[in-house]
Amino acid sequence: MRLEVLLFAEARERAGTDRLAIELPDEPAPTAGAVLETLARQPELAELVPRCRLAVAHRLAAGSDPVQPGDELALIPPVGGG
Amino acid sequence: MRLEVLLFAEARERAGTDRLAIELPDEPAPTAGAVLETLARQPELAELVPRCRLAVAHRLAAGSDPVQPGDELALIPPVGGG
Amino acid sequence: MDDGPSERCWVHIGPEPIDAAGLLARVADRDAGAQVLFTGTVRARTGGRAVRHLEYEAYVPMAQAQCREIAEASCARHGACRMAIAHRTGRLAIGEIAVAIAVSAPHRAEAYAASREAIEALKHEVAIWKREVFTDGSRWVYGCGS
Amino acid sequence: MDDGPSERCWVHIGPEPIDAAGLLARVADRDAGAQVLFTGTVRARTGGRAVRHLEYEAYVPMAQAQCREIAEASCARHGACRMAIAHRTGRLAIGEIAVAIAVSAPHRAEAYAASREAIEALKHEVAIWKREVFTDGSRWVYGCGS
Repeated sequence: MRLEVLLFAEARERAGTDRLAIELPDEPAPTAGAVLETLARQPELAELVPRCRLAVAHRLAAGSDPVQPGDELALIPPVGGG
Repeated sequence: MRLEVLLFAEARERAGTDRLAIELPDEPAPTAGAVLETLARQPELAELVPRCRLAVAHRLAAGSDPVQPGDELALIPPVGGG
Repeated sequence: MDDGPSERCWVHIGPEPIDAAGLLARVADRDAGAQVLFTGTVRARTGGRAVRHLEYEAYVPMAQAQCREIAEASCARHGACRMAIAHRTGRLAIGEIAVAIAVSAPHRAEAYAASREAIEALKHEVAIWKREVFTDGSRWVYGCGS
Repeated sequence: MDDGPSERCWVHIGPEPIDAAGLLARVADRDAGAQVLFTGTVRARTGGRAVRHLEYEAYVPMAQAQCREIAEASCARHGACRMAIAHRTGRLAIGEIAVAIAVSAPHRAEAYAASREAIEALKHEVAIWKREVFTDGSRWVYGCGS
């Protein structure tokens, strides 16, 4: 299946875009962890992704959480507001 | 010697005035403690003075601190600002 | 009664309404990354009784000197940049600000610590008295409150 | 992006300058005797380097939801009355307010505790990123800061 992932801050800068389309196999049912593994195979994100988490529908996901087309996915680098 | 003591809050209300004139012997040299003892002999203040302190020149005084004519003296009931 | 210009601390005790935003502006500092403003306001109820209003009385020159010492000591002990303290006197209605303390510091831990220390010292030590006026009587409030 | 009306908590994440006094007004409550306002501002120097400006980027709908959760949880845990949180995005000059948290509570201990908990959670968890821009380069700042 095709999924779109929003990118922010350092991830956005490294990738040179604020959203990436990725392809995952339909089986086994894709998870947040599988999305992160796929993103980590992008050369420009390889170094950063291990320090990131995935947000699904505005919430940080566990690696085993399921994702599906239509979910708003975002790669969340280490935060630093305030 | 004649000394004047400023009164505030409950002390002012009980005494019905915001300053009291008191007389102390010149010898031994009068102290903050002696001022408080004298004030405690005023019937309307007798109950309150044991819970008060004396301020001399805007500072809380120890009982043995000397006082002299011209010092600004004030009877300080328990405080409760804020 | 107002302090003159000061490097670090500013104090005001008087009957004028307290301008909390103005107090915050007084502690602006290029080296500060954190500001904490505390305001104490008149609650509608205390100890289960409906408050009509509060009355504050101060021994102004003494309270002024005490607040200045508290501000200087709190800044010095916690490495804060600037502190401003205002306490109102006279009759205050529900919701009005009785006391405000603004402090700036390089980092937030220092700003919170200095703010907390200053309000505790103010409530325990400064020559200011408070009377709660209810619909059916009044009383002087002693102790630090909370 | 703004919250709608709410009983207890209000959150705003966006590029507009933060009105600290307005935030304080949002937490007014007849049952509150204590308000604490925290503001985080841009320091002129960090780690010994002169800062030209800061840039904040937010994942707005997520940051908004996270701040609302933080505000609700901090109020509930400490018995606070109301909380308002604002975080600015975009380019900020020295001295400008990046984040502000206002809270009201019956008593001061609860107001300080809720305020401190909220700012710690915000800095550690919320989907907001900060870049420090120096005269000779820039960097993303990770970790909670201080």
